[in-house]
Amino acid sequence: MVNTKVNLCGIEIDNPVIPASGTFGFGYEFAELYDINCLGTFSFKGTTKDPRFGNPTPRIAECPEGMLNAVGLQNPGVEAVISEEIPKLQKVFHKPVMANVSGFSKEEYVYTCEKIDAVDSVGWIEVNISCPNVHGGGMSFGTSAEAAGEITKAVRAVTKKPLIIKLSPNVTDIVSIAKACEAEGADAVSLINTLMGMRIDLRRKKPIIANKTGGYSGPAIKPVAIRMVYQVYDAVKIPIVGMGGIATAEDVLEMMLAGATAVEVGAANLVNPFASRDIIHDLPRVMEKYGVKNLTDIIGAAH
Amino acid sequence: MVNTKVNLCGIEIDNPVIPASGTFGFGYEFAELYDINCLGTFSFKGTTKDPRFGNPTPRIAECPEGMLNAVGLQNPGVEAVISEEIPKLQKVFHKPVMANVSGFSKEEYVYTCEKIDAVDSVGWIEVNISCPNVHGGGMSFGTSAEAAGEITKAVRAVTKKPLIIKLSPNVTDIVSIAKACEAEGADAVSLINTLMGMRIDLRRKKPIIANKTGGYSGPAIKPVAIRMVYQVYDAVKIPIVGMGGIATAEDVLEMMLAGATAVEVGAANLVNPFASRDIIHDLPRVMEKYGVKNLTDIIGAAH
Amino acid sequence: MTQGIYEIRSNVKIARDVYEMVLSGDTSAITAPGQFLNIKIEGLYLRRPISICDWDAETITILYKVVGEGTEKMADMTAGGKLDILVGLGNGFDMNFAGERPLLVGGGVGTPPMYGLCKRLVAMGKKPIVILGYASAEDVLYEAKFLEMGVDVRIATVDGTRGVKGFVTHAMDGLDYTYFYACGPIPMLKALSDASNTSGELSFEERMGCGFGACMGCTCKTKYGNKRICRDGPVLKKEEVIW
Amino acid sequence: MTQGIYEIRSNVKIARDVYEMVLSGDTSAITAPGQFLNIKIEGLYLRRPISICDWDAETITILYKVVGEGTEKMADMTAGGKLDILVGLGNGFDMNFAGERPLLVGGGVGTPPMYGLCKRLVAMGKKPIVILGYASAEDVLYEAKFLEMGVDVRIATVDGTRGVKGFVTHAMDGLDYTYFYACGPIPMLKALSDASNTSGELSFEERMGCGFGACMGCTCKTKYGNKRICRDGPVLKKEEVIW
Repeated sequence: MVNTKVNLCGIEIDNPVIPASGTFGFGYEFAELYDINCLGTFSFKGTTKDPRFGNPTPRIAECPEGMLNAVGLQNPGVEAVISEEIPKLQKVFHKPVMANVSGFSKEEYVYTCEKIDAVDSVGWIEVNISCPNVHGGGMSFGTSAEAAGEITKAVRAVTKKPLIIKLSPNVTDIVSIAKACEAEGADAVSLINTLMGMRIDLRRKKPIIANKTGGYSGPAIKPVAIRMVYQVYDAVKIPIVGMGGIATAEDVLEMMLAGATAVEVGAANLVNPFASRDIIHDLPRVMEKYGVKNLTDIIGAAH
Repeated sequence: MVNTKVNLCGIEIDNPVIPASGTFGFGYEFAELYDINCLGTFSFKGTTKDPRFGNPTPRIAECPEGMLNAVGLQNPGVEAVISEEIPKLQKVFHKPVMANVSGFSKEEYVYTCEKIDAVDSVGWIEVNISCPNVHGGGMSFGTSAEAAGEITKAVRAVTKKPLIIKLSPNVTDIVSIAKACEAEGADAVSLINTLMGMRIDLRRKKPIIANKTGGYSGPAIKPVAIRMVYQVYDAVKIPIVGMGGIATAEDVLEMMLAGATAVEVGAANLVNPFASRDIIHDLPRVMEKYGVKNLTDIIGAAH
Repeated sequence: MTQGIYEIRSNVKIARDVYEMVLSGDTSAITAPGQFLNIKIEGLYLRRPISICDWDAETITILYKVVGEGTEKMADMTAGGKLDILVGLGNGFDMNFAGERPLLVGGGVGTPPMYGLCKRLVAMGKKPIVILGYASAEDVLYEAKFLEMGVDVRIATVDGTRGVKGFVTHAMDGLDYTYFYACGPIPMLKALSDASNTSGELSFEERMGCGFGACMGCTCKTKYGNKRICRDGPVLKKEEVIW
Repeated sequence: MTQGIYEIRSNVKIARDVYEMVLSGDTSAITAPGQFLNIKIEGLYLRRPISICDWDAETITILYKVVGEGTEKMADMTAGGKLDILVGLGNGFDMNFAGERPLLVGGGVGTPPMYGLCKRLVAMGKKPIVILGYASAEDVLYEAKFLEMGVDVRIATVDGTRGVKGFVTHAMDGLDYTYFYACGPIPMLKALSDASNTSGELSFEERMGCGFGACMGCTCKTKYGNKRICRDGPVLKKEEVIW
């Protein structure tokens, strides 16, 4: 018997598999397909102070082993998330959930986190300072250590829940940003958000995506994600939630060996709606294949 | 009849297809396979002041739609390149060639460029300030606009040949770096070098590559390359040599629509030794398919 | 929605750049004409959404036009091949509103869902009028199959090589109908919506990430709020569309 | 070197995790035993280098062990399948130095190149002695096929379940030979090199990018300078190896 349990910021989860924000809605679409209580937890759709339509369409483009998206934080706003979405979520998911929060100013982040902090079923708050798809938005906070630290400090002040800061890979030095978040009281960092990319339509001779650029996700970004998790693990003491191209149980092991305590599964949920469940089912077999008894033992073991 | 000619820094080339440095040696291995005079030109193996063995092996790892390499600038040093490699190259290639230069200090870059400047068959000097595989090496020059400008200024002073600065994608703001190179006299910029990545061997539970990290190339990085070329095109007036995952004639068109005047083909040469020739042969068909008469007309046309 | 492995029974070219593929497997998730499939194609990352033309207890028929990498790969597929497909996606058309003489309008590869819809309306005892619009005669799809059902079929071609010269709206003049259903390019849908004197339903296309409502990749604004084309659509009511 | 499309004639398991694949196609680029192929496998980016076991005018035989993604996919391939392969890579063994009684040593999946070499040495009238080393009896490769050639074959297994218990060097004691050829794990090659009292040639492995000398991915240092395992090797002389 293998043990897939891990402890993420003081909360033990049955396994380290966490569908990533923006690929799992508020869970109930997937609950029609399988019992989502098999998940470690999941990170719900990025929530902002005000309702947002997001970007114009097309928002999606095909890439080699991946996709671009430029949804742009479409969500009904934090009030509706709390009054409508979370109650629906709680009917189908009975574990602590991870709330994902975005914003366009420090005040907005603080406002939204404060509201979310009052929700009992939220186990962790994941603060996205790295969305590449909103102009003048969250991304700018994620590309400097100072701004990242400032947001962390501000939201830290309004919540006692475990606080996870989600980092952008579109930077020269992700390590310094992770360290700034740690210094200002983050309980964990999650990485990587999408790589900024573009595809051009040869027929129309214009970018495929209306927003021009989009965030690149899928297996194609996994080597970059593994590298960044490995580098950040060397520099911080707080846990890392690793993501970027995770699609198999083998990928979970690779990401944890690099230094992740838990992993998020993103784009894979979109091409195979059962992906997260399938990974969880396959984990024990793959752990046995590679001689891993306790998943906790391999966190950062490649260092 | 379509016209594939483009003008790269004052030199007209028959087509915009240029095998990238490090994937084509000094050309003569490929000349055994096909007449390499079909190429626009090619960028020869990165050359440094002193001979270098490079990194320990393993230097290579499989990735989704791509590969990692950490060769680490293995080369016989500029003296041997000029006295041995270039004469061999000239027997099989009769067009101006692109010399690729690396270094570990400003003085080394200047030394090597000065030597190369004296070689008649060299049409362009491509200065690599972005190799991710040498510790404390070229990469640090490529990650700040100041350092990039400084290197550009120094090598500009020792050569009248067209000077192309090769940029790293592992940065927060590639646009500012490109602008610094332009301001200090670069005739062109080439981008992108490889993305820094890592793969971990689940059996050994260690990074596959001895150097731990390696440079990620192949189709997987194309969306990032297209995005960066598009961004840089908006900000500079000098031509851009676009690269990153180019493997087909369609890719050439996509990169040129984004803003490239010519393109480099890298990893594709390694998995299909005939890749560059095949792309050139296929270009007229693809140009006709998408209604392109003169390749020059589509440079930056997606803007 | 179900996910399953489907076997290709046949895959033949039936018009310029258009193929008909018959798949066998579980069809129980299909609840209405106008729904679509999302097909995983080896070598491509995202699934490709294709509208359902017709189905029975064990087969699904789709018609698709070769317009890019995904459909090029599909055109090369042969009988016996297997495909991983999500089936029964989207809302589909609501036949309860049809009335006695519903008008069905298909433009180009908007034709296929009209076929499955027509078949079911005829089975319900309705008398559909079908208008199909194409660029040219060589693009016409399934005309004989519509005629077999004994319905009134009118063709419009932009170049006049078949039927009425012009757009589908040129074939509508003076028609008396109770409701309309349409699928085709946006300009056609808008022109039709403007020209119609009844209520109706229109099927829209958009680039999709997942096809089942998770990613918000295909959201559009409607008078009744944001809708995901893949899940809340692809069929919208005339009255809610914001053009 | 040539690039070509090869058809799989057969692909069968012949020992624990080891398969024999016979390919048909142009073999004219193969100039010496000890050369290798570089095989493109659908779904993987880099080609997979596999040593040539044997060849004739129209077929190539390879033996490969399932150790990862590439060889797992190869094990699933069936007769009739087609593969894009670079053929005739590397230097191979130099048979001119063999002498009358060359010693051939293969460890595990280092066995295959020894077979093609042995066959050609026998054809030249030499009297090879063959030592093959494995972990266990169930790993032994091609023993009967070596014996068919009428050569002296000795087996060593680490667990003693076949032949001499121990490593190949334990089966060498007192042997009289004129030269040696070896392929296998590095510790075996080193032990053999140390134990040998003649000159010889050793075939090395390394992770490769291209397989034909372009990328410098597999360079090693030798006493005669840097060598690319894929092009200047995979066979190195005992005297040049830096351990």
